[in-house]
Amino acid sequence: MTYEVKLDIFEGPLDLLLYLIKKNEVDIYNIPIAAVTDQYLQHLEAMKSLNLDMAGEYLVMASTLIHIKSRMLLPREEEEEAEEADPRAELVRQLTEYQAFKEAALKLDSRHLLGRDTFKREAPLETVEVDEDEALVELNVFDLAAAFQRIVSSLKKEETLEIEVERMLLSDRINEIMERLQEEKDVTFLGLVGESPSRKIVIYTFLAVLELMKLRLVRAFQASPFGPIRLFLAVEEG
Amino acid sequence: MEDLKVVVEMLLFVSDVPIAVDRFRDVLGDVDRKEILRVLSDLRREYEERNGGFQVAEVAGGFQFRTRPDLNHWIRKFRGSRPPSLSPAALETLAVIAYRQPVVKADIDRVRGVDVSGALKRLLEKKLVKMVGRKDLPGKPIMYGTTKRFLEVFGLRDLTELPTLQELKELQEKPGAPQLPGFEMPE
Amino acid sequence: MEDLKVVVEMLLFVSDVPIAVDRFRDVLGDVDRKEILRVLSDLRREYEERNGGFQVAEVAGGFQFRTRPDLNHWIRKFRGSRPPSLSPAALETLAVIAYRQPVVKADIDRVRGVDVSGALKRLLEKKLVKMVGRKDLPGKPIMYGTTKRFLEVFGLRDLTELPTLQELKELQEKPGAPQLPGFEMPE
Repeated sequence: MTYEVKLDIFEGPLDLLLYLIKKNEVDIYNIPIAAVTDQYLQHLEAMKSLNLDMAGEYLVMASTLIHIKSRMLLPREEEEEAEEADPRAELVRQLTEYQAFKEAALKLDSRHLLGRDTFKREAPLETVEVDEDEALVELNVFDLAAAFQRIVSSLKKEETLEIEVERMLLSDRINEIMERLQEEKDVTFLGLVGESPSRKIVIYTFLAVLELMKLRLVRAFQASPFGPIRLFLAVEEG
Repeated sequence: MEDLKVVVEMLLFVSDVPIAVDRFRDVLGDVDRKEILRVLSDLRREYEERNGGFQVAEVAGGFQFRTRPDLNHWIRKFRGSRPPSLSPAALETLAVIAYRQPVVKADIDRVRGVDVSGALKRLLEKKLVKMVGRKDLPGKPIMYGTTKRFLEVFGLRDLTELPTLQELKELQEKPGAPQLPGFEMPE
Repeated sequence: MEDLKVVVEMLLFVSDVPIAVDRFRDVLGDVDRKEILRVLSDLRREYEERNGGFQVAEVAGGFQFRTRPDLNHWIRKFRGSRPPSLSPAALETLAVIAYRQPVVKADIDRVRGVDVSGALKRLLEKKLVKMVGRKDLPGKPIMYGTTKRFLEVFGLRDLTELPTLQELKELQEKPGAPQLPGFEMPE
């Protein structure tokens, strides 16, 4: 037996099975599982020989079919038969459910679709001034997520990192300075930022010192212009 | 022509989305709902009788002017564009979402027997479906539903207008499985 | 209504620019200029007599449907009552605020690479974002976050329901179907 093999036109294993059932003109509630399984595997073989991308779902279905086929072959005890459902039952349920939605999809497609069969006016009238000149988009939470994804991916690695560093709030820097001062009594600004500091550290340290001075927690002294800035804990002297 | 009718017609003409009666009331102020519905129904009949290039349609919970579907090839020729269409995969995915909403992706995958990621993404991009919440399951999966735009594109007044899902023996037998249209969509 | 007139009316309806007679002829094929002009003049007279919400106007060397200018204030009122919609710039700004809140303006500026003052102002006006506090920095810059209205508009119960970037990524088309290597067809 040879079958005309249709290849990449199926929407999945269920679609392929429905096609085989229709083609063989068999009852969906009483599928001749052996024959259908053979044909199903032939289709897969053909897809494979043409090196077509085959989704894993097709293979899962293949093993399901083989499993059902083997169970159908097993002799069953009579009382067992009464309790045990037809091994095909679950597959039939899946197929009929899928078929219902496939038909619903066709019905949807047969309607007069806006933009295909019927049209509305798209353009705003020129006689009325439109105050918002930007293109407007409808609100949708996935648009929001996509917008954020777009922004994040357009940032350079370095910049993304900076945002994270930013989170290392100023308060952290302030706490560090306070700890240092409690240990060392006095410390120079240069001592705080360390050797070859980054611009960022310098700025944050400076801002932290300003904040601490404003809060009257530290006092700063500078002996001469451009000389080292010395910091003391204000409370210690009080 | 009476004033209210003129204004209603004008708004129908300039709007890019169907206009609900409540939206008319927001704009027109203290006008009775019935008055607005009467005017809309008058306009609808007038355009129907006139049998011109466009008519008043009731879609997505509102009213909208639309061209006659039987002469659409002229518009396509005028615009020089090919008709946009949805792939069978997208249509099937949309059908499952429309009838089963709110539904999580795993359930759509199961019904269609394939991974629907690509189709789902296209439907989200076309704004035919949207996230409607999260299911109270481990991992809190996203639940999807159809949009107003879906109703507009498919010319449906509301979800109850969806053609009945062909009732199959197996589906009916399984309790609670088929979710028939009539489901109220959370906006 | 005769066919030519229906098609001409339909094209006038869908076009966003005035249509010249020659353009009509391009689309309609072998139709006499005079025929087209006659139909246009008929339509013009009809709509004038009808005195409805819009009329056929001859502008910029072509023909176009236009609403009656004396009733423009209704259109402005209608547009003003538009349901919330955002420009792409505002949406991006909102995205940064939603996912990074609480966040100061300087950070949004840097992330988006532009000054977001305008977009931020519109979001505040639409009550989608609000001030949620001040950052512990010199100058105490304002921190922004999203509002209850934001959750309503986007149909979210709380902020944890926002789709994660991972979820978004999972919907992207899978590269190549999973082909199981070495799978042997069973006999």
